[in-house]
Amino acid sequence: MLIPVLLAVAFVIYAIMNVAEGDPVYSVAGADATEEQLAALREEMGLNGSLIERYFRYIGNLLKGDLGISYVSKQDVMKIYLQRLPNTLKLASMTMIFATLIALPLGIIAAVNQNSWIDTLSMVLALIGLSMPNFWLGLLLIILFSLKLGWFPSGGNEGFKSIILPAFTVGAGLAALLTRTTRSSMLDVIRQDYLRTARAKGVPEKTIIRKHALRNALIPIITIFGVQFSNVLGGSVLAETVFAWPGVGRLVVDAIDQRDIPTVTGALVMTTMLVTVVNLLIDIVYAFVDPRIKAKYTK
Amino acid sequence: MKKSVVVLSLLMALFIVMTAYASQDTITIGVANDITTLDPQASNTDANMMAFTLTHETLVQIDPETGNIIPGLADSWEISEDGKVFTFHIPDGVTFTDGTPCTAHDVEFTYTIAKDSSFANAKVSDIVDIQVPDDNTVVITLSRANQEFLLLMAHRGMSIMSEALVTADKTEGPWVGTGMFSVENWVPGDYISFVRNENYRGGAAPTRRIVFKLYKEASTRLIALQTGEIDVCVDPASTDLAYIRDDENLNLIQVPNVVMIYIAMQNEKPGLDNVHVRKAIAYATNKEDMIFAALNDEGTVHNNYINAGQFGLNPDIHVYEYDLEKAAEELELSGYKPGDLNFKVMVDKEFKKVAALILMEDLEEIGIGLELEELETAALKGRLNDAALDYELCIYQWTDADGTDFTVRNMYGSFEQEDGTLKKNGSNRANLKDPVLNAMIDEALVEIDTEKREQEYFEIENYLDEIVPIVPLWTSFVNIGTKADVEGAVWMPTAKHDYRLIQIP
Amino acid sequence: MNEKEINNNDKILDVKNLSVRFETEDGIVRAVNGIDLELGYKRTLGLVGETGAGKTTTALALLRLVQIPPGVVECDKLEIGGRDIRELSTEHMEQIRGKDISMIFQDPMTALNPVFTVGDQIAESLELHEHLSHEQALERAGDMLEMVGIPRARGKEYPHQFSGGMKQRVVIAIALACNPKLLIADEPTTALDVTIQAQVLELMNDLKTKYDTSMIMITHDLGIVAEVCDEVAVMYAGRIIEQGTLEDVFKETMHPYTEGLFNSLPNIKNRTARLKPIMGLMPDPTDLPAGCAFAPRCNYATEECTKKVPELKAVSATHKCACSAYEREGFHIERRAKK
Amino acid sequence: MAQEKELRAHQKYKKRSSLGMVWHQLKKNKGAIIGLVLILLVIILALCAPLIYDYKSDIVKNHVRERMLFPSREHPFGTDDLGRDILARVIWGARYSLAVGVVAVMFALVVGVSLGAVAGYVGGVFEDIVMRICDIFSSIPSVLLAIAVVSAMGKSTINLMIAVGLASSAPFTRVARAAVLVVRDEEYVEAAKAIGMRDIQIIFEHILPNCVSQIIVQATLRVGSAIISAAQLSFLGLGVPAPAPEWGAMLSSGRQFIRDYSYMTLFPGLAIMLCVLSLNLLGDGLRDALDPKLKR
Repeated sequence: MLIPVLLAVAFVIYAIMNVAEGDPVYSVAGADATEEQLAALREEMGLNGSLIERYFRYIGNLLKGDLGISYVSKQDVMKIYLQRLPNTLKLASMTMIFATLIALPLGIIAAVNQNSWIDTLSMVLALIGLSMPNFWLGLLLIILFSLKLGWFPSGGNEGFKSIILPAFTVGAGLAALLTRTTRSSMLDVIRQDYLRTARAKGVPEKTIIRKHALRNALIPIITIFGVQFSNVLGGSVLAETVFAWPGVGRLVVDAIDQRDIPTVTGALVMTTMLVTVVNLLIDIVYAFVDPRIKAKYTK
Repeated sequence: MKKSVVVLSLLMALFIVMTAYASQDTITIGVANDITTLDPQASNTDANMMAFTLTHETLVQIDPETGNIIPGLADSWEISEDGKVFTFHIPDGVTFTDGTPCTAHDVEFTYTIAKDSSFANAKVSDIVDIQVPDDNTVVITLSRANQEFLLLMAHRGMSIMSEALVTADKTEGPWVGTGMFSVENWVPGDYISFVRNENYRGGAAPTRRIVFKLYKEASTRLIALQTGEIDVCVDPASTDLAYIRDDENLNLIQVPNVVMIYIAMQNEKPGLDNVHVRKAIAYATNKEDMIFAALNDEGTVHNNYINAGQFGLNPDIHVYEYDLEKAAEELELSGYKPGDLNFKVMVDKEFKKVAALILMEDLEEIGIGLELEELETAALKGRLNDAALDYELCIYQWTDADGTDFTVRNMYGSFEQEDGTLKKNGSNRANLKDPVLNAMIDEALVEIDTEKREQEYFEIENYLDEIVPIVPLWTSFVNIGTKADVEGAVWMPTAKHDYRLIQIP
Repeated sequence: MNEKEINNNDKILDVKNLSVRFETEDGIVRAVNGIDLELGYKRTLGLVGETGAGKTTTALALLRLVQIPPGVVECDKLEIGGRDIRELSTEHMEQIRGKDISMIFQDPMTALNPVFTVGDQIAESLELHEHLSHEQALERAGDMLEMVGIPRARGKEYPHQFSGGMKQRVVIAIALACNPKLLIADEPTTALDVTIQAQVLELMNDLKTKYDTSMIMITHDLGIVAEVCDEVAVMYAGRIIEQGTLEDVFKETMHPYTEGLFNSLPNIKNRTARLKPIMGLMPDPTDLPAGCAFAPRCNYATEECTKKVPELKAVSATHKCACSAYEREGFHIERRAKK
Repeated sequence: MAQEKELRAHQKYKKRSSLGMVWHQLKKNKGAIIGLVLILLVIILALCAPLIYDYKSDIVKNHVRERMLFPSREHPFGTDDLGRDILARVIWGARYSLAVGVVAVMFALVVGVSLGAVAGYVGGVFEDIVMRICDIFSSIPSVLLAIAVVSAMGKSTINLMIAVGLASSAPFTRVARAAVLVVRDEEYVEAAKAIGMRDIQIIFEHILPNCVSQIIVQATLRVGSAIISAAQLSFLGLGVPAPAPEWGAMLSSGRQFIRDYSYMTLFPGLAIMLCVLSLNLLGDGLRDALDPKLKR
């Protein structure tokens, strides 16, 4: 199932990137290029043949793990991508950890104290988080924490400190969404009969929330993680630009700027694959949390 | 000539010995533009040029102080009396950074493949023959006497590469030169690091490792300098310069920039083929406001058609002062009515956009419509280079300063094709095809008498000013912020800085 | 806190004037309106009434499990095993729940936590109240499973792997794991097939006898009451309207509502007799009528009935009834007349 | 997959509510009312902008010598790098941001709903293909997808709308399909078939009205995220062309001055946030009102 989806993704992206107006050869060649040089360059860039022909050649190479050569740096796109991937994964996982650390407790507290001031406050915060353009938040964070207070660096990826602001920038929206999901999911679970059963057993309230309720509430929360992973990657595009974080997102933005079609296509295809794989992993995590799903898999 | 080399290298050696072991190990330079390639013949961006300065050498180089040609890889050379034959002598013991020797054969190889490079071919187009009588000598014959051939050979695009390495690996072979540094690690879009060549003839560089780190955002880049993440911040935002001036730990370096920003007009587009329309646009261009808004007033109006500081720059050139009435008059002369003409202007960077918005408003006043087309840098370059020449106006720049001939020839010149028609030279964004001008350029190139030659360039500029193929806008400053104790770097008016001797003692 | 009060009382349960209301944005829901309950050791009380009569809320109030807010619980006396639990701390209350008093909930389908094995869920109360290690507790949980007729190996399985009846057995095992003195069973068989109902009831009866447990059986099914209970309390709109021994209520039925309940049962002896369901609906608990809540549906109701709430009056030593109609000379309900 | 389950669950509990009921429910929700009032205010401002400010002389005209003036009585939000009044531009910007958001979502809605409805109705291979495409579109981060589309088609307001719309059509497809699946085999649909109604008619007259409420909620919430997406693209320089006063573009040109002239980024940013916030509040309120089961 993974392969056909990827092929289709590759096609969609390949088609989009190749309808761009203008012959890409001109943006790569020097100003004094002769016809022969242009022809040679076209050949080298794999621009000869019809779109369909080129697509099948591309797919053929893709299946061998070859994403082509960057128009600009003449480097292997796979190599470039793999150079950037760890940074993006670092940022994405920090973002998720960050969002979880904020959102889970907040959402749970809000749900347990439904309609209290803390509930209202966290819901208002979550709404604001959802409504704030993340790049703007990033800029505000730089002004406050980097310029005024000097606590964190404003960019680059040296050390743990430099990941905090970008992770928060991307994570704010996710945290907001997670807080809301956690809260509503907890509220759902809190009403379930089995919690009453647990209470009637004399299980202390804390244990009920931590053990009985949370584990059930986690199921929809995990779904959100899966759905949001691709958004986290999307959000990191902006944060990577604002914070000069050398990840995949900025790679794509820069490559688009440079009309580097193989890099754009390759990075998007690989990113889609990554999202698909992560969603698969999330399905597996599901099985750990929810025995009903596990049963389905083992059968 | 030889004496000065000895003195210079002695001084350099002394300098190095004194400081090599006491200085900061790594110097990080925050750059605005990404290195896109490490192949000297595959690009002409400033960012790449700075890398080639570290990794490669050219046969000769330009003394930044005097503008004279000084030895590079070749320690001496002779020019034949007719000015067509150049003989370069390459000393013994020159090695590439991987340790293999560099001989005259590598020079021949480099110049030969340059003919196939769409970036370097214009510089070697006059070469008709290259001979290598022995490993230390290369003899180059030109089709015509070229007063600026040595200047062209000093261009970083003519960096000498290793025949063996390039033949073995077309991609990474060109990365290796005979320079003071070699590439250590390159993560495109993030950073590139260079380590010094410990065996460089005449001694190793004072700093072991130089890193170019990319910060696309000017404000982020400056913040990085202020927080100490980087040692040098290239091209801080013009609005932020006060931060550097006011910080005693930092040093602001301002070098008048030779880069010319201009409005390119495709002279063959309907409307723009009318000289009065072009003059109307020139009169409607408010350069002062543009500099004020786009550069925070950190720039100088430029009215000449060649770069500031170049030989033959006409100090008395006629100026199209900003005057909307005159602009309207010119438009009337052209026969077009207000409202008849609508153009598109292409820009890529934010400051050019600001300039275009100001132009837009003034043109609207006199009845010429202007629409802004924002493109990515590469897309814009693609549109300009595309054989279709499908553009009208564009705010663009001319960065090369490799001689006046190179500038006028590339920016305004054309050449005769086999069928007898003229074709514009690569960087002739105005698409100007003027045989009279071509003849003037050719004449000036071969003129040996300096004074006469200067006069000829004055006339070329006056001629251009009559036909207004482009509207020159401004030159600005090359701004660099450094930590106060950074020294040794050579800051270039071309913005292609030389970091070989940079250090923090 | 009242250590000496413990066990100097022969009642497992003693409740006086229990009221529960829910204050919601749509108005105040008066779910339970001042009821008294008493239950002796080893006895079984049937709490009977239609859906919405306040039976479950009453049960939850006994365990102090009514959610506050929106719930408001008021009560003059609430003693379990002679101990007043009204003012006990939360922790203390948690120790009592599951150990002294436990509850079986209506719907076994939702009463079990889907993400834990049934063994774990039974073991949990043992770990809590008997301070057993997890292994020991699991061992005991296995015993409990066997007792309710489930092979102990199935303790490792998850609730979704069990059928409804089996789940209810698990729920019973959970409730009985720590030998509670009082077991509240809230319609334990409603959600089950008729054949399974019988099995489950039998099981409960057996276990109750075996462990000397007192029980409150909440149901709307008079058949079950007849089978299991010693005493009966009939609830209507948050009030007990008739209370007595099984004999009292079944044989000497007093209240028109109780009569209505009997009439709506199919008559096995006379299959041709038509069912006579009680017409109308229970009153809206947010807007209870001023007088007898049953009056609008009552065939015997007079003007008088709508004016004041009838008191629960003793008819005999064990039998009580709340109906103003008996203030009229010679009043009797039809059911009694037939005899 | 789990999302689908959730949607079907929605479907089951969905209650057809009359407009009055919805309003009644909505009225009780303080947040929703605040959101409604705010968004109405933004819409009114957007509509009235030409009455307050003239596009030519107030919005795009440069006053270079008055550039970067801090907020004052004369310019309550200050002026930008070309001396244009930021307050005027923020107010005019509402027109662009709202237009881009609404049109993009309309585009997504039309494409998504019709595809989803037909897919659910027809089933089989077609359904598989459509849903697969949906999966693909949700696997590519929407920002990246939109960037790719805009950069391929060129920068223009229309292309921006299409790109953002395309990137947000998958959820509509899912909603519509799930809605159709639930009612596809219901009797009244069978009945409609039996009396010979055309499939397309059945879809639009009998099936789609059942999921209108979900689509409205989705659309309201999506307009907010579309506005943010458009602003993101503008921020990356791929949005509405200058000199149009789009909020994202204003942020983008203001960001280089963020250190000393942060008001230049503050106000457009605030405008985006308030606009999206009010849409979210309203969307949440609508969802609660239309779907009482979800009410907390």
